[in-house]
Amino acid sequence: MASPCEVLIDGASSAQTAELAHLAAAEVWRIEAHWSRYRKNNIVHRINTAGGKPVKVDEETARFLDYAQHLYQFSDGLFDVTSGVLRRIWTFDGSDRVPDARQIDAILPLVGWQKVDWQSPWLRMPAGMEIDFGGIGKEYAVDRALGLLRAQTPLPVLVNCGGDLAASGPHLDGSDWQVGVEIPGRADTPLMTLRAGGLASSGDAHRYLLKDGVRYPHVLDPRSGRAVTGGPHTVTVRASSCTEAGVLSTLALLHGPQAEDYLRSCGADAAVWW
Amino acid sequence: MRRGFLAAFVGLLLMPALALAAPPGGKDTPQALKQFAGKVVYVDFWASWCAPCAESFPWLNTLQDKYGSRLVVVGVNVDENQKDADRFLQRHPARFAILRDPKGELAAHYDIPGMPTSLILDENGALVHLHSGFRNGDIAEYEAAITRALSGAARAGATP
Amino acid sequence: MQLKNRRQSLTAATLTLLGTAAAGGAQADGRSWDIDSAVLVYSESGGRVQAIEPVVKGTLDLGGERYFSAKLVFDSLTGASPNGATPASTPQTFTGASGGGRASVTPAFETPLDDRFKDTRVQGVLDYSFPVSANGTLGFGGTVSSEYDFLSAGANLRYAHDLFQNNTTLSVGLSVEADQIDPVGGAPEPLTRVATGGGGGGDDEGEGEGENEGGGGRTQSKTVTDLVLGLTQVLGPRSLLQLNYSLSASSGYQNDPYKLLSVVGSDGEPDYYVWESRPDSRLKHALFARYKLFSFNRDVVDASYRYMTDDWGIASSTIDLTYRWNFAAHHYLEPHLRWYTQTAADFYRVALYDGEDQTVAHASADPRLGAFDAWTAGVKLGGTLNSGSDWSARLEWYQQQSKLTGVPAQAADGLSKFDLQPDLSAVMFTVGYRFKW
Amino acid sequence: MKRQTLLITVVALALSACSSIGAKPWQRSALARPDMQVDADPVLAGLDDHIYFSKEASSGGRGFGGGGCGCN
Repeated sequence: MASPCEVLIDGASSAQTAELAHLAAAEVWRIEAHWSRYRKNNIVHRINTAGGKPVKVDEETARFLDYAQHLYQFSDGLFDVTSGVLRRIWTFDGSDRVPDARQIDAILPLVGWQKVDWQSPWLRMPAGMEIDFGGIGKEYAVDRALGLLRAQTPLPVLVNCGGDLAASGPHLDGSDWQVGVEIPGRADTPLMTLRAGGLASSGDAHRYLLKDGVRYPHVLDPRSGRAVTGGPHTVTVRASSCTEAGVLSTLALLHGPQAEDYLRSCGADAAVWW
Repeated sequence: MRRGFLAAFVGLLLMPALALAAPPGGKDTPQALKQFAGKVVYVDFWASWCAPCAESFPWLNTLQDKYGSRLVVVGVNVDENQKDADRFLQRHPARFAILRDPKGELAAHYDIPGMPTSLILDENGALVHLHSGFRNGDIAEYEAAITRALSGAARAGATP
Repeated sequence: MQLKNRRQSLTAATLTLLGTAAAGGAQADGRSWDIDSAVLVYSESGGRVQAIEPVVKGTLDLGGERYFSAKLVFDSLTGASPNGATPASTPQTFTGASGGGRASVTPAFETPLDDRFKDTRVQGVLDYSFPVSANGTLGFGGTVSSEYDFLSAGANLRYAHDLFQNNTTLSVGLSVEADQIDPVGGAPEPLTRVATGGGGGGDDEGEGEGENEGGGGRTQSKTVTDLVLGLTQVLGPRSLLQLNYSLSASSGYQNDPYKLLSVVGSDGEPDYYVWESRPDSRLKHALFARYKLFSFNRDVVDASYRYMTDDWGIASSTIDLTYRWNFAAHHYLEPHLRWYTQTAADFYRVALYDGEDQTVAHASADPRLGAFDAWTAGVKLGGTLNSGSDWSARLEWYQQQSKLTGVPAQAADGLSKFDLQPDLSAVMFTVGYRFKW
Repeated sequence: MKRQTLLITVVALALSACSSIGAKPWQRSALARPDMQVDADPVLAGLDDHIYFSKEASSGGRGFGGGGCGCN
């Protein structure tokens, strides 16, 4: 959630925009504080340090875990909130230190949503496992922020956190929002239009490993513990919400070379850059 | 005297009739809708004081997701003052374009028979469908009309 | 899972996560009742009638313009109302029939009242209306009203048709009501002498013959049929006009079993009393016109005129004006002025002269059938709470000025020493509360 | 006979005139207001009708006139 967020309101005064931007920022920071794994005093920390004991979660986290459960089934295990521990063996610093099979086999027992006992609102996770909402936490925050602003003004609003964004409706004159998509290694930023709903991009833009000419992007298959290679650089999806767009773009990347077939099978409104 | 009185009475009744004869509305696309040329447009006339209009918004909001960019949904608001429209939109958010028509020029152009009234314009702005009122039970009919209009557009090779 | 609905399940799950799904489906068409309740407190000056009338009405929107409503009215009346007799120079004694057998003594020079008057009435109304076509609405309803000496049951049927894009509405309504009257002690024979028992006014040698203890006949009944033809015409975006013609035919027992008349000598003093007598049918025609205007883009002017005439010789005019000043977004002040005048029934008499009770066909001294003007002036304050429910409070004064008619010429001088028709004035206070349940 | 035809023509003219007097469907903002409805406050109207029915000789006009009470 490190990327900066911006709020655009069509036809609002700068004072009103500033006020609503502050409201949106507060919501994004609230969710950041609530679920960031870098903080010591939030629910994720309590879950990850429960050592196998059951933890009672709050209503919002419970809803998110229900969603995680649904995504795990929807993606046949590709989307797994317990895959965070893989970062212990994978550090995407542009170097060539790709973990070997022995390291992967050692960490795999700590990955797998099916190992978690989730009976809302009680979560019991085997010791050593960790959950991480970073996968779609940012897109969820964008949607929540937009929801708050939409309740405050009927004017068209767009909330953008580092390229993941959501809009309440088209401009006052009925035209779509124009969104520039950053593609690493390309000078131009291709334009995509967004009328209403969410837009999210996933890609190996910033973090990857390079070994023997093979590019290992920061896209890890939780079932194999390995990076998915041969996939597109960037996938951008439009959907009814930023969260849904984020899920589809992440899953598309996780399908590597078959990214486009996967998107078509989901009927996703997407653009793929190889 | 009685005859004079009767003539006056009849005259009194006819006089307002002449003053209000509605100007004939031409069938070409009004200026405000020209910006959507090339797309199939679902126009919904609504107002804050019209109860069935509020019931139609949740369904109107799903149209954009359901038909994507092939369909433009436009809510034409005929409230005289903007404050009423804004208050309505606070309670019933619209995820589609809103056009203001405070003097009812667009409404008069199509001489809409009731509130709400929905029109479908094909990609060159011709009126292909009109229905007035909104009942949740008739949603299937409304969507059938949209699909017909869209397939009409697809057949004519209009840009998706 | 077939691919297409896999995607829909994802979209649905996401909306549930974001809570928008809940918001979207919020307006499940759960049935909700609109409850309209009010309490009226009516109080006449001079210890006359007091009434407290709570009402609650529930309307259920069944969707598709179909509405079911149920109304319950309670009405508790206390106090006294004139029994029809004229004042006398000496105290008068009446064995009131309306609430127990105790005799009541009216002091000299005062209007005799039937002060054993106590009544509790309960009325239930059910109604259902639904569209029968794109512009036609049918409604029917039933009502039952019961008090200790009166039972009434009625049914009505209404049809309204909208024309010219709802600018014109024609309506027709028919209502039939059957009333059953069981006076305490039976219905007295009209124009027969009232048994006074003990020192009635003046010396009444004629005691005994033709006397009637009031032990009259069996239960009495009457039926009332109403027909209303209506036209509501929108005159413009801010105003409308309503025109109604109503015909009301009532046949059967019309008398008020507790009302009587004094039979006076030329000195104006009562010799004896007879029970009142009214025709056994009544046909009323009424024309009603009402104009409503939304003015200053904020307030509502409501003006109406009613003209009524009937075959009892009564003609009345009513003018009703309210101005609703919406001085704030959710508050209004509504001053109200009403002017009413009516002529007397042909058979209305303040009193009868000796022997006239044998010659007149009908006679009644009920002030309601006399000639009078009446004023109502008041103000209503109301508002809407942020919960959406509405409250209102209304305070009104009602004043009747009677015009003396029906005085027998032979006793006019004698009677002139009495106040034959005391004016009536009353205060009405109503509070209302409407909410969704 | 002439009088009837005259009356009928007047009524027909009146009704046809009605067809153009009025408000267009989109101009009904004021007419849709609760306080502009013909039966704006039925419970209060019912209470008034009852009081005036029991104190005066006329009734109804706005709707049915039946009193449904002895009202003596």
